[in-house]
Amino acid sequence: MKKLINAPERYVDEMLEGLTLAHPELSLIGDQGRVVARSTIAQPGKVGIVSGGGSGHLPLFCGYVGHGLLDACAIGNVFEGPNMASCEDAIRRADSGAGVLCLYGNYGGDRMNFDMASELVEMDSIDVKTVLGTDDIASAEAEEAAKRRGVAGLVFAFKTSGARAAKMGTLEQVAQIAQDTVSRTRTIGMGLSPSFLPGSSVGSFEIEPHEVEMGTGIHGEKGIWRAPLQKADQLVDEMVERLLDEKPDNIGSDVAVLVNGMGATSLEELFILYRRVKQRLDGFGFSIRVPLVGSFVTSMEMAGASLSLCFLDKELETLLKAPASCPFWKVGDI
Amino acid sequence: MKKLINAPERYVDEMLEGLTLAHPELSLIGDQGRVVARSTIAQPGKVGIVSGGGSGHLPLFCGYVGHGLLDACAIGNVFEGPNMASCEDAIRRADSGAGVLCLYGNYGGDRMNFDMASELVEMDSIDVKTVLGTDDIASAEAEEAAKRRGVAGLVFAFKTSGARAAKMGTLEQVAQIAQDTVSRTRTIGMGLSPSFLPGSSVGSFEIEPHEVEMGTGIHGEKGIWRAPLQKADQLVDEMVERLLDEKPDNIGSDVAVLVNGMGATSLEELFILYRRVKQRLDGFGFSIRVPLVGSFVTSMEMAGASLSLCFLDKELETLLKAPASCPFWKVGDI
Amino acid sequence: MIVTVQSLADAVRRMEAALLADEAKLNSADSLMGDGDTGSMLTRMFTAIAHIDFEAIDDIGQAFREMARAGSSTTGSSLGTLIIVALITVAKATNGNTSLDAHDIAAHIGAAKLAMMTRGRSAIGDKTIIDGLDFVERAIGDTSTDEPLAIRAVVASRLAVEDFRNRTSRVGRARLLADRSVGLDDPGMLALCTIVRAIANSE
Amino acid sequence: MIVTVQSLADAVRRMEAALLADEAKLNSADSLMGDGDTGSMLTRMFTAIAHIDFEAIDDIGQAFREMARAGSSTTGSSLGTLIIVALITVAKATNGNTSLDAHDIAAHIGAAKLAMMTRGRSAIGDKTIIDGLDFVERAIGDTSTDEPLAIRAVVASRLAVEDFRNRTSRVGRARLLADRSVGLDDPGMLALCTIVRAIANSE
Ligand SMILES: Nc1ncnc2c1ncn2[C@@H]1O[C@H](COP(=O)(O)OP(=O)(O)O)[C@@H](O)[C@H]1O
Ligand SMILES: Nc1ncnc2c1ncn2[C@@H]1O[C@H](COP(=O)(O)OP(=O)(O)O)[C@@H](O)[C@H]1O
Ligand SMILES: [Mg+2]
Ligand SMILES: [Mg+2]
Ligand SMILES: [Mg+2]
Ligand SMILES: [Mg+2]
Repeated sequence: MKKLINAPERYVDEMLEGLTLAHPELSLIGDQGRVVARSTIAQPGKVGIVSGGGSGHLPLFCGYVGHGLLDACAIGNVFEGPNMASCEDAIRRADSGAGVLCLYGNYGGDRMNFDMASELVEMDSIDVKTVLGTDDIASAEAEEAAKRRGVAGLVFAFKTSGARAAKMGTLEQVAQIAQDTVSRTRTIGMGLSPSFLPGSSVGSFEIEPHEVEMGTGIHGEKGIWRAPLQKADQLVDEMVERLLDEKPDNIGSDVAVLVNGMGATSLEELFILYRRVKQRLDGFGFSIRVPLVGSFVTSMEMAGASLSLCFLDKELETLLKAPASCPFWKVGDI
Repeated sequence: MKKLINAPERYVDEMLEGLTLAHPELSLIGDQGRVVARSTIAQPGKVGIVSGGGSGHLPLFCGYVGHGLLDACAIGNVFEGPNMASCEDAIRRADSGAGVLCLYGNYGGDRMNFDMASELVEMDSIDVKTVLGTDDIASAEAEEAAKRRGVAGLVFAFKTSGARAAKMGTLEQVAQIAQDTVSRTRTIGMGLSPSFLPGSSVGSFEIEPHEVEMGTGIHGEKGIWRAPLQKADQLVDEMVERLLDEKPDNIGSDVAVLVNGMGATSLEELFILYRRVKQRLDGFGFSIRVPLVGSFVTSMEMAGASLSLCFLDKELETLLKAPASCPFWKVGDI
Repeated sequence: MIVTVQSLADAVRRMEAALLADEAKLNSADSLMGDGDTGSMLTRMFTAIAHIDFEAIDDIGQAFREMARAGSSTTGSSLGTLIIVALITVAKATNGNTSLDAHDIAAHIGAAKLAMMTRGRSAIGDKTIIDGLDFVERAIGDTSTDEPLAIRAVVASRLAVEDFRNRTSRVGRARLLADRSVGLDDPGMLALCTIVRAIANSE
Repeated sequence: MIVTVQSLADAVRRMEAALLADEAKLNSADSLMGDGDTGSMLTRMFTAIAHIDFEAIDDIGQAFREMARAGSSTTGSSLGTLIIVALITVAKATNGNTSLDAHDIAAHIGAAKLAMMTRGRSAIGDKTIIDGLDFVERAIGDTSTDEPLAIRAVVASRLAVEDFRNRTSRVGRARLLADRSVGLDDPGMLALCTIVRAIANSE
């Protein structure tokens, strides 16, 4: 696979170097230079929010470090969790005395390394709470919802908990908002073409030139079905229905929507998808309060898209609309 | 080519519908619904700025309608200029009495249609000035620089002239800034894989799986050479040198940089490119005042990237940093 | 011989069919140097033009104006716009008449060609549809032969393609690519062949 | 038989070579259900581990700790992290000793397995490397035979693969994909085979 890189083994570090050179508001710290943090340390007493995960998903994860969002982010190799030392460095950096929320996707490696790092920093009396993104409804059955993986919907939790932390909420409150957001968020993806690990010529999944796969994850994890590509409206209809089938209990009619591109899918296509999402949600009586369309969580050159719904209450809506600023996403004026 | 669409002939209109549904600050106007304009009309006396061009380049063109940027945008079919009526509608909408700058790429169809539309509105005493983007150094030799086509560098001119208009400059002044920006901007692109017109299975250019083409345009126009893919640093070095070979006279050491993705190229790769751009420009004694890295001007699912340099003076730098806000780009706080 | 709204309408239907038949060929000619859309764009344009209710129109100038309007609603491409420019030119010149005399066709083509050159900022010899029109204009205007107009036009449009095949293109991606254009037929000139053939094919 | 820092260092070099040889095979096993990186990740990890200067270390607990540290610097993947967890467990248990007795190996594997299960939130029977370790632990601990330890370990790691081939995976992409895992070998269990074979291959 053709990539504009120098060497597979330098991919992550050169990417991080470029990112922080282009965005001096972000700094590369940590023993191995695998932690991205805000260059200006947050005000004392603010709860820190840390995320992390494998590389290859920009803007996720480290692109969301910024005001009203994350404080630090531990970065792993492509599609691998961050190592324990990076998780520890990120947590220590994010702590300014009020504790740290670790908020990341529910992947084995990520979880083990963050857990071990949390145990280490807790020995130094840093309070840590963990909330895991579990929005991908295709990654496990509803009865095992806790086993689901975190994908694009994680961005909603970054935003709400980040806003709550910026308003000087306690660790308890910030974690509660993150958990509440995760519990109210559902995502389903679809893949048209795979991504490739740097240096590899084998794709993250195999698919015929005319096929689409419903339910693929952000590493190309296998989905629910695969069939010849259908019309965009038909795919959206199924996605909306699958998400609504799993909507949480006791929700209102307000939703936030993220139509997310996986990398190679054009903005044009994402807007064609959004058009139908809006029609269908309107039809079901929902009101879209926060529409997001773009490539927020990618899988390098993978073609495809995901749809995330976050079922809002007033508080979450306010937090989603609160000012925030990171290299890839600005909301309101700070 | 797999695209998430419903029908090739509905591609543009459904995309525009989705765009304006997701961004209510933009409205679709004009007889044929092929003009995107700011929903809130600019204050009376502000010079209007209109752009336009073919579809398939989002965020260009209509994604740049917003405060401190464009007022209206005429949209054509994929890779075709906007028709005359759309150009006319866009100009009339953008006029609030102080005249209108038409600022777009130097493509035959676009120019003819904007020219004819301008002649029509001038009959109604609307002042119109035209500035054409001509930044693509690979599209004609230096002696014929006026024949060059406008590509990603156009975004700099949107930003500077938009800021000048927001500061209530006269049409003369706004056009002057646009021209000055264009004259100081140089771009070169490279393509790794083509884009496909909706419904077509023939790519915009042909390229072997292991090749790169230097100098491709944003419609897949043929470039300068084609060869097996090289290391990113080597490609960047050539691009930087080609751009500096053509730098305008009497410039200082400050530059704005845009490392632009053509669609399918990941942000990770763009940052790897930026890292080298920064190293090289530092080496040549330039100081990057405004670094932009992202997919600002695309060609649907084309893989590749372009590098634009805008050689700054103090005024252009101030204008580039002035507040602005459109769906895809926010600068500062408004 | 005269051209009436009726015979114009018939010719439009033939043009639509001919462009549809040549669509892929024209696209592929354009894809060698351009963006590969000449055939699709013209098909779309002439489909819209063929939808005009010519029955309701008496004035041939009016008919050309409607053709320009319908064509314009479908495209802003270079070639499409140039054709619209040509249609507007003829519309202005024939406005108020119910027909157009065959003897005037060469002059109309000449006027259209000039308008296109002005709008397109291109010249004779640039290897574009303009050169095709130039050949056709001269062939039709030639009074030294009594070969039928239609035949002369078809032959001239083809001769132009042959004549320019090994010359270099001077519009579009300009000089840097000029060398590559040697040996390639210009898609606009090829499209003119299709159109002229369809007009001529009246039986 | 005892394991010294020296024999551990030798084993590490064999593991590195064996993983390199099996890299593609392990990747392709992982690509059927996972992300296709098992081989590359382990090769990278054991290359770093093999770079440790074991000559400078006397304490075998210290040697395991350095292995955990070096491995951890290269990856945060599930399997890599589980291996690090195992190394840390053995490092703690052997800290302060210059060697490790062969009779204790089964117990160390058992302790490592438990630590991995706790950290990985997985169980015996989930069709992971844990099940491979479980087989190996039981085979080594079996006092009813005098077949050499090494042989028993190698055979057990292979038997685990065979035994689980037609069972369903219960970690990773979980239940929705479980059916597809029937008939496929778990990459973590395959990787264990490679590692155990390399350890055993001491002559
Ligand atoms: N400025 C111009 N002057 C004259 N003819 C032109 C000009 N630009 C394009 N053409 C003609 O149009 C043809 C290209 O048509 P087409 O592919 O449909 O347009 P586009 O370049 O907009 O895609 C060329 O082959 C040439 O004959
Ligand atoms: N939670 C877990 N508990 C036990 N073993 C696991 C767990 N997660 C993964 N594994 C093992 O790791 C293997 C996958 O390894 P690898 O592909 O390198 O990791 P990753 O899933 O991070 O890409 C699986 O085959 C399985 O044996
Ligand atoms: Mg992995
Ligand atoms: Mg075109
Ligand atoms: Mg064309
Ligand atoms: Mg794996």
